Amino acid sequence: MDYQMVPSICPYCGVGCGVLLEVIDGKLAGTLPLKTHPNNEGKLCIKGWNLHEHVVSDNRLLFPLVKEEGRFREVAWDEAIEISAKRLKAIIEEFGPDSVGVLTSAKMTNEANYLIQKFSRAAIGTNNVDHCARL
Amino acid sequence: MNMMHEIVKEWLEQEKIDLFIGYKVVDGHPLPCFFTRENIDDVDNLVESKARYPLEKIAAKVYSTHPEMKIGILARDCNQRALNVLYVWNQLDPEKIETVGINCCPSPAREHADCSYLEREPSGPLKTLIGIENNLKPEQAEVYSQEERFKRWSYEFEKCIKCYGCRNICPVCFCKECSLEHSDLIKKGELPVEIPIFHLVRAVHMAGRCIDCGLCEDACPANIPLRLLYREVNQITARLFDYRAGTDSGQSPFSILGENVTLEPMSL
Amino acid sequence: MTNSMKEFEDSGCIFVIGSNTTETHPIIAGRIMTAKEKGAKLIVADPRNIHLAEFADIVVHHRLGSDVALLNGMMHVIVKNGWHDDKHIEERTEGFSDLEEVLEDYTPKKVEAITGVGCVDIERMAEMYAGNHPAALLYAMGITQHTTGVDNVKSCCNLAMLCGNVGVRSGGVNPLRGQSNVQGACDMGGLPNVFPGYQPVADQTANEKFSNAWGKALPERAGLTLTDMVKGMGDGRIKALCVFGENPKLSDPDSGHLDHVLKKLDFLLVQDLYMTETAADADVFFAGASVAEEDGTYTNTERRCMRGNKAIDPLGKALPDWDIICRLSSAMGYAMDYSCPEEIFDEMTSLTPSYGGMTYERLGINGLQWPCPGKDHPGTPYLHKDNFSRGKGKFHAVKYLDPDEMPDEDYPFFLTTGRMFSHYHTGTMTRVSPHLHSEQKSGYIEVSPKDAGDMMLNDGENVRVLSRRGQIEVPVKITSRVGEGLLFSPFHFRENPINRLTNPAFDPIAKIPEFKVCAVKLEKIAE
Amino acid sequence: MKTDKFEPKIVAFMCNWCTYGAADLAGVSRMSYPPNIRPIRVMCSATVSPHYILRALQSGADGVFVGG
Amino acid sequence: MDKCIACGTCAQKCPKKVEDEYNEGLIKRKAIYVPYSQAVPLKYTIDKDYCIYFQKGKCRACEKLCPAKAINFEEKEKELILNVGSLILSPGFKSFDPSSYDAYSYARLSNVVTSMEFERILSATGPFMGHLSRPSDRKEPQKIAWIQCVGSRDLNTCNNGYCSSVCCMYAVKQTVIAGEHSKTPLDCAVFFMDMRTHGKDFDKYYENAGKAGVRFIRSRIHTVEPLPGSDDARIRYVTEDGSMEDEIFDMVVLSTGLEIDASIADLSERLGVELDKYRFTSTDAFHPVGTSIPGIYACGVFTGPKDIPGSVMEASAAACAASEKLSPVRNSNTRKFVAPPEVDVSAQTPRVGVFVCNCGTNIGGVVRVPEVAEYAGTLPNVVYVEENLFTCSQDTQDKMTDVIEKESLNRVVVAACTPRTHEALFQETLINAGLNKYLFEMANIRNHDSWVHADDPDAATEKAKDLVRMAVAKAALLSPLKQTDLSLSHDALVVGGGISGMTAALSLCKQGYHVHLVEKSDNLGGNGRKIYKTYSGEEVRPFIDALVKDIEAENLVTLHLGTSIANVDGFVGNFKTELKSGEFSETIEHGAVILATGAKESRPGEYLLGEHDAVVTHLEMDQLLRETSPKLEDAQNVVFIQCVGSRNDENPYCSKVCCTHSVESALALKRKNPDLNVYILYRDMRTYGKREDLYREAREIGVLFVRYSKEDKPVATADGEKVLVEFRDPLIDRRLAVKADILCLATAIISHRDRQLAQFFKVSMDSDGWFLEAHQKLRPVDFANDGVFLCGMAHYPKPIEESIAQAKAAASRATTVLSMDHIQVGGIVSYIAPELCSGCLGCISVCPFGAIDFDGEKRVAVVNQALCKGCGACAAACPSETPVLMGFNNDELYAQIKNALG
Repeated sequence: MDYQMVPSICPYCGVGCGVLLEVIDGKLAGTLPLKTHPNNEGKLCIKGWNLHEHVVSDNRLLFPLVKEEGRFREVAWDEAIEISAKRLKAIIEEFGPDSVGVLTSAKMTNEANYLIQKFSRAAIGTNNVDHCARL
Repeated sequence: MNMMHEIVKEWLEQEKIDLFIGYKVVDGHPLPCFFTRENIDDVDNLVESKARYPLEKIAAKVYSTHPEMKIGILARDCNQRALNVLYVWNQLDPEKIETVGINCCPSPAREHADCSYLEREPSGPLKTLIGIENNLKPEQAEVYSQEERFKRWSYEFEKCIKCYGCRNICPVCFCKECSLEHSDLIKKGELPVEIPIFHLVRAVHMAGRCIDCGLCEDACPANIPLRLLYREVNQITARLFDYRAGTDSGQSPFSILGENVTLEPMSL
Repeated sequence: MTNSMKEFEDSGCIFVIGSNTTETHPIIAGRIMTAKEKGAKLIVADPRNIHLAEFADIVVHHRLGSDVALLNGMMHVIVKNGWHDDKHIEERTEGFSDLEEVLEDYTPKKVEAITGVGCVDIERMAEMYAGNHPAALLYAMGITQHTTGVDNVKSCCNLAMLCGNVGVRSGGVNPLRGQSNVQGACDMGGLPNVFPGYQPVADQTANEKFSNAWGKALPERAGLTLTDMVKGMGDGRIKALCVFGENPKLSDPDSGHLDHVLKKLDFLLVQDLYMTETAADADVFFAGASVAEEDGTYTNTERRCMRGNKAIDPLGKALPDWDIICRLSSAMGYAMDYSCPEEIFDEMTSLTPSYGGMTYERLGINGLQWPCPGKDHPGTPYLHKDNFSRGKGKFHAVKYLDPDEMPDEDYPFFLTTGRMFSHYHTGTMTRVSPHLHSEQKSGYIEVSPKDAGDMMLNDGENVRVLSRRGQIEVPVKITSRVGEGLLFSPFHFRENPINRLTNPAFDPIAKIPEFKVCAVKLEKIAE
Repeated sequence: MKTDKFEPKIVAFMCNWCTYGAADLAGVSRMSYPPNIRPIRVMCSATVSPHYILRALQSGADGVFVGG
Repeated sequence: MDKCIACGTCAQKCPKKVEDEYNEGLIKRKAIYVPYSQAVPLKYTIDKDYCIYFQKGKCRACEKLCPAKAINFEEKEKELILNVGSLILSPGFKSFDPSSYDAYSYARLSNVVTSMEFERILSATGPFMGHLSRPSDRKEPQKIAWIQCVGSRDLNTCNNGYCSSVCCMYAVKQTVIAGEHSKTPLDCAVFFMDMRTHGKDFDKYYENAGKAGVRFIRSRIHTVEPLPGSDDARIRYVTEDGSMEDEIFDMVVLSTGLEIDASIADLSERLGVELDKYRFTSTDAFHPVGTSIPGIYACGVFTGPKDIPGSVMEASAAACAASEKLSPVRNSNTRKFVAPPEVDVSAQTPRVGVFVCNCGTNIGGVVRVPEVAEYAGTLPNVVYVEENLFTCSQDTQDKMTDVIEKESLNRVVVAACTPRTHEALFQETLINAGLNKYLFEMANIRNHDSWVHADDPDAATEKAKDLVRMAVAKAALLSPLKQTDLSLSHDALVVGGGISGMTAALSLCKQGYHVHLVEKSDNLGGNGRKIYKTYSGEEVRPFIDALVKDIEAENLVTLHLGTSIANVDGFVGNFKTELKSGEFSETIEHGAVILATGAKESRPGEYLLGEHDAVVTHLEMDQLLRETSPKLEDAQNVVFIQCVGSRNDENPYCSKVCCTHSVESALALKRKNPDLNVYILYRDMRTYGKREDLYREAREIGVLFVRYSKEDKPVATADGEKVLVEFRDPLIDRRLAVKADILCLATAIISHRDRQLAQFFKVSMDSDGWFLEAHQKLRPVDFANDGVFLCGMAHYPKPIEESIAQAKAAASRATTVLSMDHIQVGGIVSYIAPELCSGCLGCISVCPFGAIDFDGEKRVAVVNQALCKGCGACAAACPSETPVLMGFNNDELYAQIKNALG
């Protein structure tokens, strides 16, 4: 029997409410408001209260896929990464780095965003990087 | 190491309990935490915590998957009342629970008032004018005329943003399916919630069940005086059935309506 | 946001324009109600009769896209009555006379004609906003998602500066960010023209700094915005697209067009949690991690950078987002070998002055509000306390322009879009969440009782909605939340993809599409 | 119903085994009572949960009668 | 008769008024009439004796106006010849007619009424619609007197020497109800000799009435005089202390006795059935429903005065007695119905057909039916609407079947009369059309609308539309409900090997069922073994010996002596009971169970019982009598004390048999030794029914009866070998003392209070420890829990003949279960989805039928559909409304509520 309350941030709107993720035996079991968090002071909206549900949803896709002849196939990470790198490199080689666009995410962490723009600018070599702040 | 730490350690060591639910401070925030025999030194970090969480609800969650487990729990008066209610409704086995009591309570359900949970800030002027003050006692709310009362409560209900937090945090709400979410009973997908049925349905469910811990009101983003509402329905239950939730332990209010019932009709 | 959320509770006046706060930012709405109960005045300007309007001292329903006119009208009244803050204008701003000149023209009468808001209301709004200091102005996408989005924002700023509400506690101009880390994504340089911390790619010093730090020469020309990328995909300039955690097929305007251009790509890479509409078109799909499965920081609407902690291991074979990018980048020949997010964070802060003073340890649970330039800096609850970042605050003389598309005989209804309280963005996260899904299971279009009556529509009946760009079928919700001639529909629902109809015309500067206004017609579906 | 004065709308939950039958009998006996009641047959008054009463009042009933 | 729709038009138009005998002539009815409003079948009939056409050959108004063309003047009396195997006589009683009783002024004063008339006055369907009024001026009475024993216990003015058994209790009831009906405090005075409230819970009722202010005056009234110049009556009476009182009452109720009509004696004579001197049947105590002719049985008041539960028990017992002989031909004359296959509507959208009935002019005369029908057509999901003159007529049923098929209807709404009478008919039509019968809903636009709002057609029409809308809304949500057949065990379990248990077991065997008879002790017979004789004089022991012999010889009985019940599982039709006998344990399966666990004689520590050899109980006295003990030979004084341990705070009930028992013993003693002095100290002599003859006889041969009160009980002190009994004689107001050689105590009969047995079979006990039957009046041998039945003293103290009757009744009720091919479960029952149940046990506490069990492993509640009666209490009690009452679920109810309000 293992039980943890992990403080984290609600992934929905821009308020950034403090939440406690309830983990029982390694499984995400619930969400509680972090009562002492300055942003929400122990309150949450309906989305925050249910945030664990989107994580444990049966709809989650939990492995990389590659499309072949119009159909997805489950593959290992190495293969997925390799195929993607090869395809991107070929396109960059043929059409130049500005033929690639990158959309980063307003739902991902700062760290991931930082890496994605770094990836675009340094690995691909393009400033074609944007996200859906406007949408 | 204080006495609380000693007791908990002793219980864990003597296998009187398998785990203890209390609080521990993480980055300046007190968080609910489990203390176990394997991490017995961690017990030194056990604190009472000013922030209150529904520990007994967590215990019930544990019980539902690990019914064999013996659970110790840090219990304020409110936790103790909640435990009693959960025993009544078969959500926890009193045989499996040991409590370390903390003597405190701001609820009229108990008299003494040295609780870390203090009275709320006094309400702002507008709330006094058109809403219901959170600190009002039921008798004080009764001075409003029926119409006035309805208007004031409607104002309070109007603010609801339908987070369901009052229910989610409630230590004595355990249903797998909640009437508040029956779309035929209460309209869905709209704000404000359907007034007043949303809050009255919840109030009906709190009758004979609410232990006046105040967690709902703490969690309410709209500052609705829910405690007062539930105190009102609880008073009716006490008057009609002589049943006080959380303090009358051992029997469900349904069992009171047992084989020999003489109900004197009384006006509400 | 220039200010912090908690400060609103002490505002003298809160002016909410273009934000359905109780539904999209409920916790902020709670603060607004607290402020109100403590004595603050509340003004709500929204084309719809939103829930928050029930608590407002003044509610106006201005015509869609007429924000500049409304704000100019208020300012006209303020200036005419001398309610503006002379001292503040004198000491802290420039360009007032240009503004004054433009405002001259926006008499209440004229504004009434444009916005449909009565002269008296305009005057009362002006008086209330100017007379209850400090006044906080809150807005959201209702202000920005217009072809005149930038103008709208400028007008908001004009109003705030005019009354000395910038650089003060409990005042300010406060855009409410719609997604958990929009602020962070912008701060981190997830934009085509800037590096992290809004350091322009075209700025040589900045470019050099990053080139050196990253060990590679970096392009100096600003890249394409998303809106331009769509164009690029259409004309063949963009051959490959990497989409990390977005679902543009549902979130972009005129999504029918996007549908079409995505198919033209040579390579589409999508990283997400679910098989989204966009992911379905992908060549490769990466299974990312959810908020509960990775460590990292998020920056909220009040610029507070906070730590999210990993609660569980990524489910299945999913990987943390940063790990996937490292692997991909390394495979592309640009090695990234971070061992943990903290290492990435430290590199980022070393290159980003406004985050410069932050470390994981300092952030703790409460986080820090940028600017936080030094290790001892406590963070910044509200901006522009003493100075604007550019020195003096600039008034922009902004004139009202019509939205790109106005109703006409063929398409007689205004349509606006937005969110509802239990769903979020394209619904990918909320519609798989049983409690949220059960609250609202399908899309809908709000129709006023009058219009519904005229068209003999019943509540819940499917109706066809058409614009110049496409058509969808969607159930009718008859409600007085919208007035005659106005329709509203949320965009969370793939079965009723309202963005098939919206207008891709965008703001020339911000490149933000005009989601909030387009012209449509309704057709009853024959049985 | 007549418009000139207040006519309450009353929802009546009637137990199939007693009240409903009694109301039938009132008909058989040609008793006369005001037409403001809308009866709903239930199998026992015990099944009339507070929710029914709240729902009736929320839907616009002026009064609720539970017979059983 | 088939055509009559009971619209009542004929009675409205009939010009001939006749005294309404149902209302005791207090009002008039017409010559065409229904005898009373709950009549089954509800059909009008012509009273030939008064009908103008039959008397004068002219009129026939009813025929002209009948909308259903149901009147047939040509109908002739028919003689039917039925071949039957058995005959049961239950001719009922008539209330004694006090007209000839000049002393009570019944014929002279209209405000002197019989109890039967007063019943009608109190009834909501009575002459004054339940308003308490007196006949002379319809004023509300303020002061009412009841006079008991009018036409009972009386050999002077009539020949009714027996006690009518029921009058004390009904008088008490009438005082209470009259009090409730009266707007002002009502002064009720009951003049009685002995208060005979000996039935189950009766004494409590009596005590409560006294506490509520009803005056009970022990006095025999001789005259009721008119008070000149008013409608009031004067009563003179002697109080217990001998003083003469004079009171004026607004109304006097004569508690008239029960008697058998002379015409019944004629019938009996023709059948050859012997009657006793009071015209009741005469048989012995061991055959309470038998008559002198084999194959002819009797029940109800015909066998002796009795109340409703007694009559109901006897009725079942008579049925049982008849079935014992006829069981070989059970089910030989029945027909089986084969239904067409049921259409699966689960995937279909609702297609509702609405049939709006005019019911002749019953509905159509008030409600504008065409308007309602048109309105129905506009409602959602309605695809077909039809207006009928009589929706219930057979041709409409045939047509409805066609329409359902042609229009592919999958839900049917009939707007007509009441589902309580017609739902089954229409459901049958649905079955014939291949639809599940639960896809049907009725709108009651007649009984609840046109008939009660006849003066406001507009409002009635609006209400009809609302009712139709509500029904359609519910109908659209209806889903087919399944009923499944469960096989069952045809064996029975009888618990208790006393007279009741053995009787019940043998009855079941005679009907072909295998019985497990479980007796705790090592031999059969129970209390009966200790009883000497029945009140009618039969010796009990030979009877028991014969019973035991029959049981032992019966192949169909498996006897389990020295056995107790260790556990019970299952439910009606499928019980699994674990029997334990010493170390040995076995589990038997049975379909029904009869609890006949009896009761016991108490031994309270009063009056030197157990301390002095001269003090004995009833059963000990029986032993002395049977053994003709020398103790009796030498005795000079024998004292009986009644109500020892009964009718007190501990046991507030009457033990019922003791008064008769003491009188019997006294008579036996007196007959043996006429010189013996026998004293019976009593509180009320409760020698009910024909037992009154014994009481009279005892008095005649010199048994001394002295009344004592609860507050002033006799005192017994040891006096050597004798016991000195001191008591007060109220008539002479003196304390007396008797040196008794034998003091016999009528000790209370008390319950075994077997809570575990009650829990095993999910039945309840009342506060006195008696098992609580399903309904005290109408279901005296059933329990709320199906398949479990009750008889004998486990129910309440009772004499042997009543125990035998109840045992046979229980056997009869048990055969209703055992004789089924299968039990049908399902339909309107509750269902609990396990995934939604939180296991809070709330539903289990509120279920009155014990139909919900807790699955400890899954921690959820489970409904046993075989036990569920569909009350829906669980659905309302559950905090998450997880139990769904099928056919009346929340969605359906909410839809009705919503549509009730437009």
